[in-house]
Amino acid sequence: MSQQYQMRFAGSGGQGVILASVILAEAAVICGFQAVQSQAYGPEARGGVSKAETIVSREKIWFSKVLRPDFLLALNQSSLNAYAPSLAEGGVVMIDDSLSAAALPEGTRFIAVPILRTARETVGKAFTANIVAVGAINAALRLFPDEQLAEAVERHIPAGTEAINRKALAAGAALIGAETARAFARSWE
Amino acid sequence: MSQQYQMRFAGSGGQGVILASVILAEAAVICGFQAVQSQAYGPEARGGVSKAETIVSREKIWFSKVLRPDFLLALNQSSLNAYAPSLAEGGVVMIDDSLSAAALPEGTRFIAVPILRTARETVGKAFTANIVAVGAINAALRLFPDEQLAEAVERHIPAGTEAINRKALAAGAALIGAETARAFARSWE
Amino acid sequence: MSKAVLMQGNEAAVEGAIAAGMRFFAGYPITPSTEIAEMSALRLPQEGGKFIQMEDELASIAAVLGASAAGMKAMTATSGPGFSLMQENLGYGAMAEIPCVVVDVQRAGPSTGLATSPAQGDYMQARWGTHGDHPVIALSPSSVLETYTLIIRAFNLAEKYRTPVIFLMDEIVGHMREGVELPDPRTLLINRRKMSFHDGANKQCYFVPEGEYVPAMKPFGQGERYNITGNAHDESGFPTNSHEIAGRLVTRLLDKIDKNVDDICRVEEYAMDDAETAVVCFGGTARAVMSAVLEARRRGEKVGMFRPITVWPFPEDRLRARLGSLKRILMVEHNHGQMLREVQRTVGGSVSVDFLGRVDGTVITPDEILAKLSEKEGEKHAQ
Amino acid sequence: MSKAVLMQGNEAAVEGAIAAGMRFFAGYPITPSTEIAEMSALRLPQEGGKFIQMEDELASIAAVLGASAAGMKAMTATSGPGFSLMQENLGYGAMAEIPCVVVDVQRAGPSTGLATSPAQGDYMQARWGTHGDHPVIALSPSSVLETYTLIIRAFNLAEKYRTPVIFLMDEIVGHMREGVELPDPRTLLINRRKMSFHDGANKQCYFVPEGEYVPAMKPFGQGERYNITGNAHDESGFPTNSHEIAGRLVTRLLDKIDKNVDDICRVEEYAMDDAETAVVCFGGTARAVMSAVLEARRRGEKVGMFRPITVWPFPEDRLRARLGSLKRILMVEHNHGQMLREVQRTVGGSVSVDFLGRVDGTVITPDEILAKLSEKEGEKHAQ
Amino acid sequence: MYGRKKLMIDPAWCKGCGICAAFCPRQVLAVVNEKVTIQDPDSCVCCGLCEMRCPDYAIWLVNMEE
Amino acid sequence: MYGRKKLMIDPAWCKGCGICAAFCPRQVLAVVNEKVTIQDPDSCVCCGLCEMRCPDYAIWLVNMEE
Amino acid sequence: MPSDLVHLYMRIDHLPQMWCPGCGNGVIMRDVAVAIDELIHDEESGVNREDIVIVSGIGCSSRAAGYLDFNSIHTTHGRAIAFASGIKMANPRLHVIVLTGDGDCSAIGGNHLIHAARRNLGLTVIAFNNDIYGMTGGQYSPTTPNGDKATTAPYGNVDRPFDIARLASGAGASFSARGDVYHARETIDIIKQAILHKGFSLVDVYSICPTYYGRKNKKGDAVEMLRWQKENLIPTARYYNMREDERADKKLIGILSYNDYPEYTEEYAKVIARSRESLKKNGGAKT
Amino acid sequence: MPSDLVHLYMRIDHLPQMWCPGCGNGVIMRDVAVAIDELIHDEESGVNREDIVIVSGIGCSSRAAGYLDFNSIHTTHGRAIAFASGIKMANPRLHVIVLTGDGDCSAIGGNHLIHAARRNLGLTVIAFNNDIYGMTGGQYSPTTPNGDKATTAPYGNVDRPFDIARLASGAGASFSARGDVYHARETIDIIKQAILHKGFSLVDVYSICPTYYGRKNKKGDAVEMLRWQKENLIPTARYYNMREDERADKKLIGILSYNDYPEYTEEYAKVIARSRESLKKNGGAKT
Ligand SMILES: Cc1ncc(C[n+]2csc(CCOP(=O)(O)OP(=O)(O)O)c2C)c(N)n1
Ligand SMILES: Cc1ncc(C[n+]2csc(CCOP(=O)(O)OP(=O)(O)O)c2C)c(N)n1
Ligand code: SF4
Ligand code: SF4
Ligand code: SF4
Ligand code: SF4
Ligand code: SF4
Ligand code: SF4
Ligand SMILES: [Mg+2]
Ligand SMILES: [Mg+2]
Repeated sequence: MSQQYQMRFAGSGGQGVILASVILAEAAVICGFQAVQSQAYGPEARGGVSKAETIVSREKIWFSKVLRPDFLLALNQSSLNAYAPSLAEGGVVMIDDSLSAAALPEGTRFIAVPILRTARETVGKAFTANIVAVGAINAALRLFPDEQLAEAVERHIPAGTEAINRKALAAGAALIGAETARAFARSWE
Repeated sequence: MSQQYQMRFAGSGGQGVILASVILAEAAVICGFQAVQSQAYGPEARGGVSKAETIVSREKIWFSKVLRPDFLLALNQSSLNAYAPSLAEGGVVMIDDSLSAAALPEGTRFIAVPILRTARETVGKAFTANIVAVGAINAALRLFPDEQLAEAVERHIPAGTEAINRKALAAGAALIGAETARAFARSWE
Repeated sequence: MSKAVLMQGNEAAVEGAIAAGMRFFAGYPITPSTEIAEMSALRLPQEGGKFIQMEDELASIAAVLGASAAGMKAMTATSGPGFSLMQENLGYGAMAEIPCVVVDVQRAGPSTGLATSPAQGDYMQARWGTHGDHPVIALSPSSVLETYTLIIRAFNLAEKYRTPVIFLMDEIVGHMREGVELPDPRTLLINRRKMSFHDGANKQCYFVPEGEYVPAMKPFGQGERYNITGNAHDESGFPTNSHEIAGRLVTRLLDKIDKNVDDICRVEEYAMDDAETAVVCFGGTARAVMSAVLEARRRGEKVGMFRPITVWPFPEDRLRARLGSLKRILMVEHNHGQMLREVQRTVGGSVSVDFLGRVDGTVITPDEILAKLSEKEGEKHAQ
Repeated sequence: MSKAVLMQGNEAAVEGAIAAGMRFFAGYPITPSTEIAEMSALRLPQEGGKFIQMEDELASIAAVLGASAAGMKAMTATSGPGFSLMQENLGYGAMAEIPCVVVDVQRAGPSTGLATSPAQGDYMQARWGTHGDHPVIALSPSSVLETYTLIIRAFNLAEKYRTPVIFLMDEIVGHMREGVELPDPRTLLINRRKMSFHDGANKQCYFVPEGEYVPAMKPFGQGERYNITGNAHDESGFPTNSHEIAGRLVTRLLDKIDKNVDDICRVEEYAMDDAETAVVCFGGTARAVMSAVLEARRRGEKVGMFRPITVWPFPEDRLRARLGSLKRILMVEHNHGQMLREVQRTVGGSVSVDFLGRVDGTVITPDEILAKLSEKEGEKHAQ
Repeated sequence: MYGRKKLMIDPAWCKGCGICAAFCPRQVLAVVNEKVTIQDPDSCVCCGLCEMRCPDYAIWLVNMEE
Repeated sequence: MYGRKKLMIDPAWCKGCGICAAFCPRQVLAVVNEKVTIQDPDSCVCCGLCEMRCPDYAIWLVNMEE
Repeated sequence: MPSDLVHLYMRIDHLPQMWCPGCGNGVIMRDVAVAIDELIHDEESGVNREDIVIVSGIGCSSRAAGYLDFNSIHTTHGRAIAFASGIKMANPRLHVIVLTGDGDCSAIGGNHLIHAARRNLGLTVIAFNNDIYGMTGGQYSPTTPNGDKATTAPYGNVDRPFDIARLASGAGASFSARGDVYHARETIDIIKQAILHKGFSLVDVYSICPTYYGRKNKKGDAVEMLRWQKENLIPTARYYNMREDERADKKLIGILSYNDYPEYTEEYAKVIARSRESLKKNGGAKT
Repeated sequence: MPSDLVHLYMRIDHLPQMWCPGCGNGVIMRDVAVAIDELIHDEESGVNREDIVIVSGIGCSSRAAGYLDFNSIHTTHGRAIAFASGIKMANPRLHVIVLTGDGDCSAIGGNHLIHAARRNLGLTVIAFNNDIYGMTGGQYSPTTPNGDKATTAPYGNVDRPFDIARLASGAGASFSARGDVYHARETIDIIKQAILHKGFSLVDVYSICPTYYGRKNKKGDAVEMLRWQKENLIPTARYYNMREDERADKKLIGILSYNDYPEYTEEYAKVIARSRESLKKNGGAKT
């Protein structure tokens, strides 16, 4: 199982973390990786914490749930607190910079970026936060080429929202400096 | 099983043979016998042949269906034809005298009496044919004392119809001559 | 004159239920159970009880559960097609722990099949008809008198274990009349659910003390306010998404039956002590089986009858206890081999299991059973 | 770029069904199956097909059977509570021999339970949910790609055997997305029911030639006039009260599955040839099992996986064929022990059978399976 | 017979309900021994009402033209 | 505060839907950072409309008499 | 050697039917056959024998599906309209005629009735309304009058009855009518119009069950029950010539309400067209 | 530290509810609590807290049963009215209030609604009518307007919607009314009258689901949706002062129909009396 890269995405109900998880899985598939994506639903309806998971691998993926994520995206405090402890050794966390990182175990590698604010202010639409996050994640971890990632985004957004989502993706990528990218980039072998 | 007396009652849907069967079973119970009564229903509704069975015994009765009746009452031709062949050796058949006894195996002991006509004409109500039959059966076979039989009838008829049913019972009994009664009477030991 | 009266199985179900305290019946007619509704309509108001004919079976079981929550002992009766329609709410009753009795007078299926003919094809459905893992108690009578006494037990178990109890009759018993002498009502043991919630300081309505399995239940309108739900719920009765709480709940529901099988299971064993062959059967089939067993004994054959009265949970332990002396089991039932599977699973190949079944709506006769008993080698019925 | 696309299990069910020729979907939303209805609403009209959201699940299965009688390949999808409501008409479909596919995406029960959590608690219900003895075929996929290909097989079996086929998914597979490369549609084998009735002179619509089990079926409106009913019926399709005819009919319905198990049953066996321990599982549970089996093999343990793809009829013969070499079986399923009973019945005590199950709505992990595998003695799970 | 039509009866199908007789405008029919009988064929005006209301299709008119 | 009543808020319960603010006859309220806030307490006439329409019972009046 | 009509449209091997002497079902079933026959012979109607599908549920009345020699399906209790919905959707060309009982369509099947009416799906529902559950032996039904007796109402029925025709129009039926056994000719004409109506049509046909409803409620035999219908159920023409006070206890036999909302399968055809349009626009992509 | 009302009548440990921001359910649930509170404080009403039973089905709206601190039962989808029927029959003293969704009471539960209405059983049914299936994520319901979008109507809904209040009166409801979220005070008063009504009462309360119905159909946020209600739903007094043409697109908020048929459990009490009478006459015999 060492060849797998396990990612978890968490936030509140409306933040679209499931879509973020799906897009990264789609990008993986487009690039010829194996990928499995799944999510935990809250109560049958509304509210509460939303959790999604993507596993990427060169080999067939059997068990589809993430137990100890190599990467965690947390968009609200309660999901950060809930999932930080399960992080794998050496795992990476990305959080919105409005959150407190106090819950993270000592020495955890984490990136705090203004995802929500960027969506609201730079992109101009709060609902694009998940795409901003996707852009930031890919820039930081260097998972997939930009073209394939853009294709993955296109496959999963409603017709007519292409422009704004491209903008969000770019804005997300722009949040990550070259330094950070070098530090967190993941190699596939 | 030799101690059991197995009776079958057959006729068309509206002729009330089930009630006849029930009344004789009730009379048996009143007299302290064991009795089991059951019936085959036709299609979920209406029409067709109606069949009921009563088993009387001094001992516990297990299997509740009659396979080879010791006694058969047939009120219409198709039921006579259908059930005559299953009669036990030495069994007795009572038929309405409007029916043809041709279907009966050679040597079958049978009694033909004007049950339907008696109900229509003597009692004045066609629907009392089953009670007429009960009266005739008991007179011929001498199964139960008159008082207990009358009690059994009372337990199963709608309030307000006591008089006409008493009349029917008596009219049925009157159809059986002393000769016949002697010939067919059944002893319980 | 004897004190006995002639009574139909369906009628005995009603009289027994009334003796057990049943005061609410909601139903929808269906052959061969209809007399139970009809007798209830006649008898219940005489006892101050209520009868309502609902628009369908979905509504009937729902009304029964509602009436039980409001404190009445409640019952419905149906046959296969209606029993299928009741399945969703049977699961609700199990999850929400609402006592009630559901009578299924089985008839020949599948679908509308042969509506007036006897069968026992709903045995497995009684256990597995609703979705999800759930507890089940099912009882099956084989005579009119037993219908009367056993349905009282059905109510007692329902109240004691706070769960729907399935009373699995068949057309043979339901439509049969027998002379019965009913027991003196004063001699009857009648249970009532435990009504008080609070064990000392604990105010939770679904609180269950250590070592017990069943919470108390006070009817609506008597001053307790609590919530009932078919969702997974915590001890206060409120829906939960906690897997831990949900797991504990479902486990307790299953345990309350599993850990009490000795209390719940009843078996009639006839001439089993020295039997080499056991004829296993349930419900109305026992009539033919007893005739055959008596005849076989008369012929000197070592045959006995093993009849689960509690048909779910299947009394495995009781059957296993007989395995030492048995050489052969003959399962006789009016279906394609349903209880047979439980027998096979229980005996696990240790004795040969033969099968005599029927799916054509006719009744198996003693002679057929005797013939099967005298077949040379117990040849395993291929499933 | 790869030709693969990311697809959800529920979506694959719709795409597979459409590839199989499904052109009618009637349903009622319920978590976790709802995406199947939603995707059908979107995709069917594009293919010239029809989607209708009915007033409930009773109506949904009825409309599906009606559409099938009128010649369309038809499907519905639901989860536990809705599956319970469909039971009566599932039996009708079996009795009237109307092909269709019913998807049950299982969730945690009983009752509304934990609506969004995975479980496999409807396994037994898929077999026994409706009243009376009846035939059942049920298939269960364990991946997104298999969902696509297996639902095509479900339609093929439905058409070939003229019977409803239950497609028993679970939330794990239904809500999981995987990269899949769908097969070229031209390579797919698609069955269609036999349409012509007449074998020589015989004009009866339910006529079945000697040695066969399935009558032909021409859709309504194509010039044949015949009757369909859920009552016992003769070869002309007319209701009958003849026990002989009814018995022959029900026996044929059961036989058409029983005598064709080899054609119907599919099993995935992984590393079973030299296995001493078989982990038995079905559906989404296989994901954890395969992870565990691979790990166990890496550790040098002789462990294999035995996965019924056809879950009903249970592939007894295939399992029995493995008994020679096996020392132990571990049944892993997301319920209280349902397929376990089939395994126990099949192996009959010849090997020890352990059990790992779950009723709290969480997913069994590979580590738990590995831990169970390394437990000393296979201690029989008390049922 | 009236005009070119003729009244037919199939006693095997007749259940003796009496509807035809009760609503025949000409009192043509009667039920005897639970079966319909034509009492007065000459009065029949071939109105077809008996055929229209017989629940068992046991009485009907046939066209004698062909 | 107006008369003897006082406006109360529980931000923990407020979901920021803005209904109270939109239909307040005196523009007393506003949603800031997804939570209701009292912008202009002095204008409040204690009509109770906000309380009546808040879906989450996060805003209400208390009687200051007792 | 039954009449030509019966010979042509019924499965005569199975006649006479299982129904009791004097049961109204036989008359209504014949009305249906005559209506279809007349439509088939009327070229303008476009009705074709092979396109007729008879759907029924469970009950005495529902046995009609077996006797009528068309495409026929005898379904489960209460579900006839839901089955019919699937048939009509699958093949809108078909004339789908549901023969059902008062219990079948308004007790257990009430939900399907109101929803098909709401959707205005082009079915023709003919309720054989005998105010009782005949098949199971005389329990009260949703149309049994208040106070009447039935085996499950030994002290008199406390339910209030449905007016099925009114229920259907309350739910949105675009054609709602009433017929009966006595006025066979009028009922045949109503059924013809119902079949020709494009949207959902309901005909509530007052039947008679002398065996259970009649006997329990001292309504006399079949003849007496039909006499009651003759006097109390009034065909349209005559009804509208009556004074208010004369109408008081009487009921109208005829069409009660009618409109021409678009039919469901025709609306769905537009969905298909729209979906293909959007498919084209999106360059063949699936969403 | 919520308001007294909330403190008194709700299970505050479980608040705020699971509902989305701006969901209409919270307002309607409060309306119910206020109505009950006012009745409890009105001595003449005879309403007693312990006699209130809240029954719900399954859906977002049906979660209200859990939040309200009375005898409460959250049943299965569509069956709330049938459960409630059993409760009311078992103990007619109870005020049985059914809180249900448009799907719960008019799709899967439509049959129970029309039958309880027909029987005139003394229940109060309050439909939280948001024109959508909220709980399962936005599929169309029987009240979704024709042409609107939903996840299962991606090309626009071809169904025609029910008017639930009209459906109920078509089935015989003796009290049928309409409320909404915006007109909370009026709706509270209507609910009070519904509870006091002896027979069956239905209040169809127009709710809002900004998350699914609103978003799919570009109706704006909760505030905009309430603005629409303010302008288009008109309370009785004002409605009857409007000219016909002004009323055209508007809908009345108030009581739509009303009568005083006898209530079912009261009628059943007479059955009990009659049965005992006949028992006495027959000298204690059972039949
Ligand atoms: C699910 C189910 N419930 C009950 C029955 C029993 N049943 C058969 S027909 C019927 C009622 C028939 O009444 P109706 O529809 O009015 O038809 P009728 O016999 O009066 O023509 C009932 C309750 C059944 N077959 N299936
Ligand atoms: C038998 C059954 N079918 C389907 C469902 C899934 N389900 C839960 S709620 C619901 C619809 C809810 O709609 P509505 O009643 O309008 O309530 P809302 O959520 O809109 O308040 C559905 C279809 C279920 N729980 N049970
Ligand atoms: S055709 Fe007319 S006149 Fe002749 S018998 Fe029939 S009803 Fe009488
Ligand atoms: S109406 Fe028909 S069945 Fe009735 S008596 Fe006349 S011919 Fe016979
Ligand atoms: S009480 Fe009235 S005035 Fe004051 S804030 Fe609320 S709505 Fe505005
Ligand atoms: S109405 Fe309530 S929840 Fe909405 S913003 Fe105002 S206080 Fe907050
Ligand atoms: S029981 Fe009634 S409805 Fe049924 S066949 Fe007889 S008369 Fe007709
Ligand atoms: S989904 Fe709609 S109905 Fe459900 S809580 Fe959210 S807004 Fe309310
Ligand atoms: Mg009827
Ligand atoms: Mg809704």
